Amino acid sequence: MRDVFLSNCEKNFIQKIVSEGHVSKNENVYFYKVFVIYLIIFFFNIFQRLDGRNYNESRRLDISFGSEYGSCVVSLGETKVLAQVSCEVTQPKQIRPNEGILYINVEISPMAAPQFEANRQTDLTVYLNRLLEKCYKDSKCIDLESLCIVVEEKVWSLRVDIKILNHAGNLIECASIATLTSLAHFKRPDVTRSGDSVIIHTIAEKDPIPTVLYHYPVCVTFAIFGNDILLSDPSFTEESVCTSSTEEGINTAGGLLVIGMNQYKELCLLDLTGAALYNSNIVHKAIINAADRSKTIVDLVKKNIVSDDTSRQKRVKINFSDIITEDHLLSLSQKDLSIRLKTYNVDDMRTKHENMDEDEDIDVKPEPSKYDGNEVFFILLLAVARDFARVDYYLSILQELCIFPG
Amino acid sequence: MPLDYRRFNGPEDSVSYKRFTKDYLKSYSELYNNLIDEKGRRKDGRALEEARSMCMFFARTDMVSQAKGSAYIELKKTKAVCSVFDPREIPHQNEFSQLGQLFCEVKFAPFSCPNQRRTHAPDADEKALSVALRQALEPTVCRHLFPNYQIDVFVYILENDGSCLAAAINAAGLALANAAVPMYDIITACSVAVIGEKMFVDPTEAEEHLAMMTPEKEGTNHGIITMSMLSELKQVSDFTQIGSMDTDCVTKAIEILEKECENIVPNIQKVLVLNVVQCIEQRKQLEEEAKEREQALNAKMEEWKQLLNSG
Amino acid sequence: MAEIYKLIHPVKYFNDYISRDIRPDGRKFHEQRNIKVNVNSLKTAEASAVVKCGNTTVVCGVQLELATPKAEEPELGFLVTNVELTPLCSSKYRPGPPSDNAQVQSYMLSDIFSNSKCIDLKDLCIVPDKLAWVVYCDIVCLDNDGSLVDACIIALMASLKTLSLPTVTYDPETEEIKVDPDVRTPLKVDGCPVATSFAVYKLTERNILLTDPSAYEEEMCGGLGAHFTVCLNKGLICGNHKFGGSHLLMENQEEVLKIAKERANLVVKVIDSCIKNEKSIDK
Amino acid sequence: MAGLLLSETEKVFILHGVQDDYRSDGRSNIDYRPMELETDVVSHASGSARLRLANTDILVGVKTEIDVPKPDKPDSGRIEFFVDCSANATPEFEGRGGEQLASSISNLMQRAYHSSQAFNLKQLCIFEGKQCWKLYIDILILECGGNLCDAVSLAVKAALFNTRIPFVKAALMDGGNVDLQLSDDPYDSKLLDVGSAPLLVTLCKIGENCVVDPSAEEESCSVISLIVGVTGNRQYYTQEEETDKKTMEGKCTTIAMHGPGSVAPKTLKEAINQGIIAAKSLDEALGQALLRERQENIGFKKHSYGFLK
Amino acid sequence: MGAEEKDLRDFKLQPMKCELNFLSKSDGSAILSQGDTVALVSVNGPLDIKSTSQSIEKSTLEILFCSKGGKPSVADRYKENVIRQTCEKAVLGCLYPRTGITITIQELEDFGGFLSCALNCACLALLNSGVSLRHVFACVTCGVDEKGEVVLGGRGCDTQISCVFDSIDKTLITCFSEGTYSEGTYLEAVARCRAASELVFAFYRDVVSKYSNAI
Repeated sequence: MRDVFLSNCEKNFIQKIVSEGHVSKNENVYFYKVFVIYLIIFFFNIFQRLDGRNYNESRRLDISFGSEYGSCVVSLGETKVLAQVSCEVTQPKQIRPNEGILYINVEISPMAAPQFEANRQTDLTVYLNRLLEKCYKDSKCIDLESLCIVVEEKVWSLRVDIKILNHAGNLIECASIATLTSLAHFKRPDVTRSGDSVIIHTIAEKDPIPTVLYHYPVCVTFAIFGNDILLSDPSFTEESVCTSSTEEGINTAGGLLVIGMNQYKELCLLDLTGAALYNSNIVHKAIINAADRSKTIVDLVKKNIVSDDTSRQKRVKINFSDIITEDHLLSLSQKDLSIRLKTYNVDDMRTKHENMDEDEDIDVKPEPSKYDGNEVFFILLLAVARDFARVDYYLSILQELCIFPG
Repeated sequence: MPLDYRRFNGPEDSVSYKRFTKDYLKSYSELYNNLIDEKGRRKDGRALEEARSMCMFFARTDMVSQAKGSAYIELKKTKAVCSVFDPREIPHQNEFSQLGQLFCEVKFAPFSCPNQRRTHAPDADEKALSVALRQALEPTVCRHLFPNYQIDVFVYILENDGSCLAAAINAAGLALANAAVPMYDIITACSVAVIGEKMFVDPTEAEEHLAMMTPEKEGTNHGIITMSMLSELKQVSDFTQIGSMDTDCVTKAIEILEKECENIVPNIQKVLVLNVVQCIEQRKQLEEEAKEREQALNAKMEEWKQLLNSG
Repeated sequence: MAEIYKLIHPVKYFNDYISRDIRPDGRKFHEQRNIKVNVNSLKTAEASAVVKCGNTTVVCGVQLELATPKAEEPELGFLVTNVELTPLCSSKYRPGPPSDNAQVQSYMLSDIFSNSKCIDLKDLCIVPDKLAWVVYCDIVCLDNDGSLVDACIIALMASLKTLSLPTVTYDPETEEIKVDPDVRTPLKVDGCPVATSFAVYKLTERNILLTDPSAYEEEMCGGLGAHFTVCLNKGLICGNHKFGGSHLLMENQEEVLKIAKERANLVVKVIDSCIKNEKSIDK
Repeated sequence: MAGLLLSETEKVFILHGVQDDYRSDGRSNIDYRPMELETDVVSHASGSARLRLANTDILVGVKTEIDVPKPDKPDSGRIEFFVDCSANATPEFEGRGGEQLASSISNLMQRAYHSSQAFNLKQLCIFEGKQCWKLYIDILILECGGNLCDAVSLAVKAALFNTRIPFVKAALMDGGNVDLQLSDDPYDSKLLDVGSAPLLVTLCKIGENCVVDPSAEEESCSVISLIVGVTGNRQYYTQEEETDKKTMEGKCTTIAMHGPGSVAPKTLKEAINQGIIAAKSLDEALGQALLRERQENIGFKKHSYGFLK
Repeated sequence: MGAEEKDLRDFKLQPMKCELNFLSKSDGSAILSQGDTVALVSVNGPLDIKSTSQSIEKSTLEILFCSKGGKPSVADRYKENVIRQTCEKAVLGCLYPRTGITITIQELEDFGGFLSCALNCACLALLNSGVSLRHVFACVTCGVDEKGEVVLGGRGCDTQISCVFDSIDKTLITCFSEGTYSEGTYLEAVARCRAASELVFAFYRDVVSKYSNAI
């Protein structure tokens, strides 16, 4: 299976919701065929993005640690990345005899998405690898000199393995958070030198040493729409829309913008494509946004590591099996959710719900969210949506619905 | 060198223990004296111009059951196996090629060389031998008979005690014949090592090693020549020389090799004839068995017929 | 005629034989092929063995090298086994790096070998943390006609049993190494693991076990690793492998173990008598 | 050569020309086409040369590095050849097309330089068993117009002639390590003795005769060619009149065959002789050109041309 | 069967935890923990693959095993082969000719018995993906302790025997072992694994019914 392509119709649609404040009646007709899409356009006034987020809103960030030091799974919405740091003693490079070595390796297996082939380097892999290298190696955030054991003979070589488990957009940000977290979390075995020989202590013998990080850089990604709209944390669809060009050439004003920044709001990396290349205003705007975002991310990462450390000291077993949750299993049906309304609260919902119950055919069911209790999900099953004949009826209900929120 | 993750690897810094033995480095003259005794005979008792083809030659076909044709050759200690497979379409080729192609690969077993362990990845030596083997075989195979197809010839050298290219060519010639690939002529090959005035026909590994070393006296000839011939057609299909020698020496070597290549032919012929005889015998036996079975069947049929007729 | 039949209807051809209680090569179900062993035929290797089980031919060559032991295990030497499936042994293999199949065979071999614990890696250490032997065992397949692992284990064990290590003197002051190849001590080998493969063929209502299957029989019974391999060392099982293929019933298993045991005894006898022969010739 | 189609009569014409030792472009059978050679074209390399023979364009750079000698040859240096057949030489090299040719050329060069009588590796030794020079010879094929082997060997010899190796003093320290002392003056360097370095001559068999330096048309008439590597003569490469007037006979350092055909033993012998004669004249011409070039260099009168400067 | 029932009471499998559809982009996925060992498996397919690896009779299984620490090794290929052969038997490949089914296994935590965990996880992921199966399979590992007693789960034992059984006849599909053991131990271990496989099948049923309730 090769790449998943978006239809022009889909592309245009997403363009429209993001870039225009409203959609005229005539254009509504253009999307009439795809009912769900039609709906969303109708609702454009109450949300800004397909999944109901604001321009500036990111998906939920979750970090969980494995049993070993330096292994973590980071999930940003549905995007999931596994990072593992390992270390070994090697000979240093000749030009830098007193520095350790940092090696970053990104792998995208068919697990991430079916279009990827096994054991094959794609452009995306190389691009991602290079970005992470720029962000963590070239920014000199790691004290490589502290990794030296014997000058010109023995140094620690750290290897960060990044495995993409699920590719649902914004890999760069997710992978960079994973890299940062695993590096910050990692502890290497202690070493003592006695004369010529070097003794490596196991973790049981001596407490391991954490890696020294001078600063915590994070890559933040923005999708650019219509020349001046910035979407933080773009989803897979948003990414593919803003980087592809449509036949009509509407989308020349799109592009991805990657900003690497540390918690002190210092810029470490800038990767521009598309509109960002010629529009300096948007870059400025993005940098301001990125500063806040990177601060929150780094704070979260630090907080997580600290709490992990304290629970480890209490000898609580930490293991990846903690990711598996029962309630997650029960809320599985939400995973295919395509539309989320933002400004709804449960009370509004209830009144409306009674309304809907009158008609059994309508399969709009509210359920408590696994993300946030106050928000409400709408599951619109496409099977019902295909029932074009009832379009007007749906519209009338939905119209009513949108009068309610303030 | 990146680590080969498809195999089990030993430690990176391992070295053969032979490097630490007393007689690892010997002087040139010492080595030379080791090769030849006072009577001018070589270590294994041969005269200088005597090849191993006469007494120390062993060859057989049908070595590998899974291959179309195969052969095994032993020149005293040098051992080579060769197998030939059915023609197959040339992979990754867009253009039509009028002539069939030969794909040759010569590989040394990791334990085939006395002093160092061979790496698994093909080294320059193996590549050069593969090219030379293809060069030697191309003129003898009727390549026009299988256009756009390729025949794979694989040679594996189990033990290298000199003249491995010659052994590889001889084995490949036998295997091709065994696989019933149409050929113009029997192909044979032989090599000679030149050290000064002396010519070691069909050299052993030690002789080859010395011939490749720099002689003490400036300007002496040294080197190795391998030549393969189509004996009936009197054509040289491959000629490789390395070292340093003057024209007279080369000319002389050519003459010796020409003779020697012809000497091997009867050996090869004998093996092939044996092969044919075996085939015929096998066929005969199979036919007889079939006949027996047919008779038995007929008898049974008769019985049934009688049974049917009777009731 | 028979060959064409085999080409066109490989399954039916096989079925015809099996349902008549005989195998295509004329063997009975539990009959194994002849085993021929020849040790020390290669002079360039420290120890070597050529093994033929029917048509399957493998050559094992052992080479010795010296290295510093791993920092984590300073008292252990190294023993590296690799199975090489050369392109010449079957048209299935192409030249180049080892295929997945070759890697699986290599792994199975080294797994069985390390499980049997017949060689103590401590014996291979000369000076702890400084110097140890590296024993490279390369097993080359010249002709693959089924039951490859069985033949490989025989070749490996036969060559290891003839292996002897030269004496090494190591000077801790100057770190100088001296090797005397004339004074040798034989390597201690404890026991002798022997593997026996069985192909399981599911004939309607009946599961048939074929001992020591040929390449064709293996293919018919499910391919790569689908046959059941039992490995015995001194009466103890040191590995059994079966991956997919036809189901194996409980009652078959006892039968399998019995045959494997008999064969293990036989193979050990073959190897020992072969080594004895070789030694008597040497003298 | 792809795209070159000759009719039978054209082939016969070429063949007759070769028979009469008068080829279609006016050369005799052992004549080369005109060549263009310049040395010291790459400032970063220790030695370099560029050679153009008809349409074949070759750039050779020599790099030196300090390395450990091979354990079985403790007193010699090392030399390695790398040939790069890039796709801009000819479209056929695209992808992995040039790889085989490249490895066969580098292999041929390695074999030709193997004998110490061709190139003495002992002059690269710094400290026996511990340190030696390693020469990396990078051969870049800029344009491929046939007869690559000959051109490569000429360019390599010229580049080696041009190579300067810094003087290094080596002293054994305790602990078995070698201390190297390099002079501060970058011009404090020595030249290599490359007089006897071999040249490769490709002899293309057309009809019963062999020709050197075949054109593309001639190449398509032949099924087999013979490559002979012949040692050079030191005399051609020094200005000093050697008192020892003994003319050194060219020796074969390597012989190989290329092409799908075969030859009779008699032709083989003749071809080898012919190759040695051709190599001798070629060697003499090369020596003169290189000496002249060096002379000009010393007097800063060198008129440099070519696209690389 | 009396003896076996007693065994069932005596032995407990390591606690198992599972989540289906863990990954949104894969056709089927499962994450499974057995004790402290955790595996993540994704199944994609049937989908279009290279023409060279297509088979006209059945769909081709492509197995990819990713260890946690990056570098591939020979042992990974072996594990891939075990999983491939076992799944090949279970998947009704003849329904999807000329296609490929990709199974990717990611190691998350290995505290022993990873291959057994990966096999069970692969089975759950196959169930989740909706690929037609002949039968489901369950892998159970037994350890042999110092006294020569057979222990289910067998964490920390040098000698381990793992068996895979199918859900229909409860016959042996795959088995592999570590260490040395006697014949009797082997037969006992196989019998115990077979009894314990019932528990695993029950667990499968539980997970799948919960999942289907959720939808």
